[in-house]
Amino acid sequence: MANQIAANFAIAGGEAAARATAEHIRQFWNSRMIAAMGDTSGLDPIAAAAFAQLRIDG
Amino acid sequence: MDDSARLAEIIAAHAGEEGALLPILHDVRAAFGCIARAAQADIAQALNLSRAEVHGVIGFYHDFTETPDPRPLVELCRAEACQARGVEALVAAAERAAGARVRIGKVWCLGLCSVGPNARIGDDVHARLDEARLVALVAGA
Amino acid sequence: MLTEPQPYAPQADFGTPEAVSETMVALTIDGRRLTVPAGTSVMRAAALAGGAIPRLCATDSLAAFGSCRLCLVEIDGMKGTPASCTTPVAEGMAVRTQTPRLQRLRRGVMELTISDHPLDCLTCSASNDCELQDAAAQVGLRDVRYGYAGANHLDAAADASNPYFAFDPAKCIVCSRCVRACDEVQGTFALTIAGRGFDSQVSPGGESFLGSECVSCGACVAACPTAALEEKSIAAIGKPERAVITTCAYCGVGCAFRAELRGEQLVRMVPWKDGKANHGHSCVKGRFAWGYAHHRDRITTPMIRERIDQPWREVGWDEALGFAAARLKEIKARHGAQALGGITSSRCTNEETFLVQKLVRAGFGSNNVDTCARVCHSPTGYGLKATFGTSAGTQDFDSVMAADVILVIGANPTDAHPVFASRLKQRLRQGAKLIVVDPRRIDLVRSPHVAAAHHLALQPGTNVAVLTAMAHVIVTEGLVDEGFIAARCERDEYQDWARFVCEPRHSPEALAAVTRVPAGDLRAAARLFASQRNGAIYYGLGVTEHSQGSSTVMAIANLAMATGNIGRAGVGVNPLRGQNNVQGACDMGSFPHELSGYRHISDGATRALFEKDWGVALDPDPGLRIPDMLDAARDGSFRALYIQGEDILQSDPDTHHVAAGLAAMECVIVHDLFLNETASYAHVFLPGSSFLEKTGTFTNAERRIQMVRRVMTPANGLEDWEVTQALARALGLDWRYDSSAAIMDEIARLTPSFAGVSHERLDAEGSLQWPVDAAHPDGSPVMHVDGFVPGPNGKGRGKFVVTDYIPTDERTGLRFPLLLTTGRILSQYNVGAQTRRTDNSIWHEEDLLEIHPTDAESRGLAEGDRARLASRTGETTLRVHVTERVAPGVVYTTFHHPATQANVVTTDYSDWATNCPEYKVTAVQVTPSNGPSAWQEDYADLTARARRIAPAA
Amino acid sequence: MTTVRISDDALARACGADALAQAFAVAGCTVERVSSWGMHWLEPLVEVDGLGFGPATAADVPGILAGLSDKAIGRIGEHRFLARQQRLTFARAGRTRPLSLGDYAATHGWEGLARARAIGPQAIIAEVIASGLRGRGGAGFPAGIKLRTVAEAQAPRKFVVCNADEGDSGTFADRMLMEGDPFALIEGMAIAAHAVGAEAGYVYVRSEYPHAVAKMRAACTLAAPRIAPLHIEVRVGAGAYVCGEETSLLNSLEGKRGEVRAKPPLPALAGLFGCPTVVNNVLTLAALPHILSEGGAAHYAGLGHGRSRGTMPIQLAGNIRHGGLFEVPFGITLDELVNTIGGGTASGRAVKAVQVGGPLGAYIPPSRFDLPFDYEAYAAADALIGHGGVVVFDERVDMARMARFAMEFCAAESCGKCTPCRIGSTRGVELLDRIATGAAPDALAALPQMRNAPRGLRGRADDIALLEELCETMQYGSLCALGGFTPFPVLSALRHWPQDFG
Repeated sequence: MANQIAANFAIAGGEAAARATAEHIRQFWNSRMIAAMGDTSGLDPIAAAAFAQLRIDG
Repeated sequence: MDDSARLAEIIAAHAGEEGALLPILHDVRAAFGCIARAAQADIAQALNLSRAEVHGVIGFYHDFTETPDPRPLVELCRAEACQARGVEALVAAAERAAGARVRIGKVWCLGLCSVGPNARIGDDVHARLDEARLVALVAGA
Repeated sequence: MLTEPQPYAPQADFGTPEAVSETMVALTIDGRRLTVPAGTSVMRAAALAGGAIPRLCATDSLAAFGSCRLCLVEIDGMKGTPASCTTPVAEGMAVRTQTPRLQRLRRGVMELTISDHPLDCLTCSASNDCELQDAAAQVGLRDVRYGYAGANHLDAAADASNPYFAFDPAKCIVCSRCVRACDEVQGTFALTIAGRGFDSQVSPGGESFLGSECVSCGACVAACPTAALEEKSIAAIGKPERAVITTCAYCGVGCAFRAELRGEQLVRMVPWKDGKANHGHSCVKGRFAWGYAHHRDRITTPMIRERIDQPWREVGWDEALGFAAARLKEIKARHGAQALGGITSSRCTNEETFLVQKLVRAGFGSNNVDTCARVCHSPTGYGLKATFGTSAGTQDFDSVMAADVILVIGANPTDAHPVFASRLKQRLRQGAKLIVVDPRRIDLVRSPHVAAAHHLALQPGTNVAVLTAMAHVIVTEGLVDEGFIAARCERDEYQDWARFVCEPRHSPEALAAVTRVPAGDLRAAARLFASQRNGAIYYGLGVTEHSQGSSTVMAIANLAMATGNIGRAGVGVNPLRGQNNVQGACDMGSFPHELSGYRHISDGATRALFEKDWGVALDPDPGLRIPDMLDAARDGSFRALYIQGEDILQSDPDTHHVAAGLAAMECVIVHDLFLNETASYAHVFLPGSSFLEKTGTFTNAERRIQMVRRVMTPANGLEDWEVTQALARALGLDWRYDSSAAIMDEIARLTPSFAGVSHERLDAEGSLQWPVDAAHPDGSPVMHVDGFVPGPNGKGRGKFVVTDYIPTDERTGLRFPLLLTTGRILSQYNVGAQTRRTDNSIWHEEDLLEIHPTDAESRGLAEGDRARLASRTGETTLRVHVTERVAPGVVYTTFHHPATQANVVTTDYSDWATNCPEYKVTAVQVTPSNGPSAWQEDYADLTARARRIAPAA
Repeated sequence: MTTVRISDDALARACGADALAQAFAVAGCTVERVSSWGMHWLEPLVEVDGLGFGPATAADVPGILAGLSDKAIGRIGEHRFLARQQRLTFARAGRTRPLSLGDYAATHGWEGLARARAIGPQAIIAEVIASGLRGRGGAGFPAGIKLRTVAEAQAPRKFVVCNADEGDSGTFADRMLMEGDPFALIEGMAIAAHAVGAEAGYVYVRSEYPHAVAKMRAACTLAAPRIAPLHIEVRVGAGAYVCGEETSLLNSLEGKRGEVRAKPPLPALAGLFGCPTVVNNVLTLAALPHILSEGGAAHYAGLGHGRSRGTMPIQLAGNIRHGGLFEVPFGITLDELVNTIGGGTASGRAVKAVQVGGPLGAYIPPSRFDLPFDYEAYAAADALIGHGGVVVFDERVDMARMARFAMEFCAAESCGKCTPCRIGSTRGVELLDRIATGAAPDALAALPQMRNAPRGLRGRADDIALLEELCETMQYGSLCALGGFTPFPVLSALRHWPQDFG
């Protein structure tokens, strides 16, 4: 799912795509689902960056 | 050529004509003697009409039928001008001569109103009929 | 609009349609001066002045025809006695409607009509409700001087083949109202006059009504002035004695109906001419398929059971609610609020939906509320909010009559939204152009008197690519409405978007390999759409139910903005909502992340408003969506679910996944009319009430809020909102709504776009289109007239969004070489719970698999053969219908019958933004089969066991 | 080698012209097939060097070639029947080969069109209005006004439709013109099309006229380059008299049931396929080339009587000695037409009645033979000119039967749309039968449940009164002239020959 979201924002390019993906997840995901993501290294790089950002933002 | 191919050819011949239903029905009747229900569905489909519309049009015009009648047809004019010239007196004899073999049709006016009684067989028209000539015409139909 | 049940009387009929003109014309009728719009008929003018010129062939839903010749009048300076229906008013005209000559002529005409009509009025089913009878009385007919031995049609055979209405030609007066209604109103052209002259007779094309092209919309029946075409229920029951105006509970068109009753017995549903969504038209479902409300399968007693392998036990309301509340409390105590959730229904009223989400948020304490509306139209909400700033379609239905080119994408209105489709077809017959984007050759592509200018038969799943290619043509060929964009849209975002669509990889030629749409056709369609004055876009689930559903909605919005087609009549972006209250369910805060009026749950100010009103603290964290709830159930963190009016087992994708999730829960409460498929996994069954048994509101696809009125007493004793309130009270919440009107007052108080809405106002005004607020006190038929809704950026400008085409992960391959897409058929509705329990089944007894002749042939399948339909997810069997409506490589089926369970086959792929399931694309294989699949047999067993009800002790 | 001219008009052929032509060919003559002079009692008429012989059969060939035949009528052009006429529309009758473009051009063909093109639409319309030409189909509406209405209508497409559905018994002028001078009609249509800005035209010919259909189709093909950009298509009816009514005809052309449309809208504004349409009869359109010729309009307007200007091709038919086509300025009396020109009845018996204007026209007794041929004069006498057909009946005719026939014809040809025509015509037949045979007891009316029905029989006087009321209902209540005018023959028969009604 996170990869799919990331793919749809990928066109915006790197940083912007990760920001948009993070924002989207923040808006629509339950925080426990975000927390449950655990290891994000297997994800698409944009999705992984988005999760990194979500963790920083808390 | 089978019937459906012939029908398709007739329909195709009128492609692009506006209001092509009557021309198609005329051609179908000429080819098959009638406009059968199966043909109606194909015509409706081709012209983007409903089957009901095609059915309604066929029922409106005396020239069109859904079932064929293979008997030869002698159409006798029964309108006023021919009545004035005595056509009604010939009808019984014509029907006797026709029997079950020939169909005696009724038509209102063939446009030969000064020389009646008149009759039509296909595209041939016959004027100044008396009983003998009409009976002969029926016998030869 | 009527609040209280009214004594039965026919709706006022002015004889000819309303004329719209700014020019007013003054005339005198029988010496009375009046002023009416130019183009008004003399008949209508007389009716407006309170007079009643006798008539039979005229009715104000149809163009004047002038055949019955009863409405003759005398006009100064005009020869003879013109028919008042076909004569338009003129300035200074002096009309006389009642003179000795007119009296004689009218009586003469009526005498002729009656000379070929049965005389057994008193035993006629239309007695005292018959326009012919009325007209005969008006003209003073006392005797038929021709006698009774003449030629007539009194022996003509009746046709009772249609399950709902009968045709008795002996009672037909050949006024052609039925034929014209079928042509002008419905647009099916299934009726004709057969023969001519005295032999003229109404005929469904020389076939039986059932075997004909008739779609049973009932327009002919409504139009008939006698008992020639009449509901069978009238013959069986008698003339109604009271009537209640209400709103249909089928599709998102939201037709207004008049329910006509004797006592508590519903006699018939008649479309209400003042209904602004339907203007007096109807379809086979709303008009006739209401029998399910009385079906023997209806459960009217609450039932409970400890475990789902036990038979049900019938109990009283208190025991059932107590049982449910105890379980919910216990689970909440043990696992926390996040273990509880609820599902609202797009079939229920706004008030009921609002209460269910309130129960979840305020009572359960979580935001785990979702709705069936998400599985169909959540991408609409997301996409239109992102681009236009608000989550709804932009137009009213009437707008289509001003459209010059209409793009229908992923929608099949003639089957799924038939009453709107009839209007659309009216506009097409007036000359508007049509572009259809659909993998199937739907009826709109070509049906009598309608033909699409372009049918782009795309590969399922490639909507975004097609729309991007259209945008490519429009931008690269300079067909963009620069003025509109400059005035109304964000410049930077437009430029980003324009650059993106201009890339050569988005040209029709480049994308043809993916879309399978010939580039030339696509270019022509794009040019056509951009070249007309008013371009309108209508779409349905074929847009949303994809993994790119939200992207497609945004691509549609981009296209509309780029061509300047927003903010006036005849244009816009118009989702055709599947169910009656999809729009309302979304508006009411049914999604886990937002409160009513599309306000995010994380927004503190909004939350505070609700917290103050409800007296509880709300969780700021978005809740779980249905698939997330099901996943969480399997991992043990989610345990209780209250489901109102929805059958997720049948309607949600990947049935196995749904079943496993439900089976893992400890408390499933199903609140429904029937023991539906989901109820097989339930512990509590709360009987529901049908739309005929409750009062509230529905909001249709054009944002129109309309009253649903209680027509009869609920069979179970309670309206659904009362059941939800009772459950809340059992849980200890102090809810005290005394009517659904009070719930609407709360909604209005808490929801800005509903600020001006109340039941009282709806009763007075008929309907309101939201937003109804200070800026739009009378509602909003067309949105974004002056500017877009101010978004978070506050500027109210349209936002172009770059929509990259990301193909679905669902791919065809060697094992599953075909693409399955799904949809709906006219006579059935969704999972069929309602329509299957009516005579509508006569048209569609089972779901069929449409397959192209070449695909069928290569598999050795012939028409009617049983086939196995298998995907990576599951398999089922069904019979095939071989047809060129589908392209090679594509198969299609409906999902109306549980025995087929098409969703056993669909995958759990979904829209990237909203999780809306990808029902429309599944890779499948089709092979010959002898009988039901193993799953179908198991499932039949399971449901038989799960539906056992213990005999009363 | 002798050249003989024999008509190939359908009437001549029905009377044996083909066999006669064959006989002349066998005798070594060159046979030219020309149009008919319209002297029908002489058909087949043979012309050899301007001398006429008729009615001729194969047996007469040697005599005619020897100049000794008792069928000789002298110089055709000087025949009494022709000498009294003023032929404008039928100026070429008998004189040209119908499909010869050369003959047409040599007889002033295309001159009207050329001038029309030169003077332009506005001037064309002005000249047609000035000519006083009125629609020859029966209604008599001013042709120029109709052209102007269509010309002024704003629409992307317009049409010219020729109503050639000549269904009235006793009329054949349209057929003769289409078979004898088809280019004249085409030229007339081209003038009308130029005046209004139409690029497509239709000729709707009844299916009872196969020869006219064939000639018109051939002529349209031949004339296509002459009339471009106008394209004319010939469409064939299918056995429906009512399609002679213009709105019914338009429905038929559109491929629909030939039901009558309510007016308004007028076809001039919303006609064929909803577009502005000129619908005119054959004779109206064929009159245009003469009117558009230099000085033609004034010449035309200078002829006639009252508001009926120009000439009328009158058709003498039925029981008449000298039947045929007789074109004269309006104003001629029936007495002159029937007795002087027509020579009385063919049977030699006394004339009892003539029906003018086809099946919907009134029966006129000899006592009213002073009536001048004029739209208004006929209307004032509860009669109509219609399409100019005059059908003569001798003393043997039973006028009650003719009244019944009028109703029967209406019943057979009613489109079925409006109630008075659809049911009224059938009731009319039944009522006239009841009048003829006397009322029989009505079993149903006698039932005790039928309290409002009169006890006992309805008398003849009651039935006559009911017939008159039915006629009023049909006349004022019907949607079109079929039901509306059927009362003319019925009531005229009742009024003038009451004794025939028992």
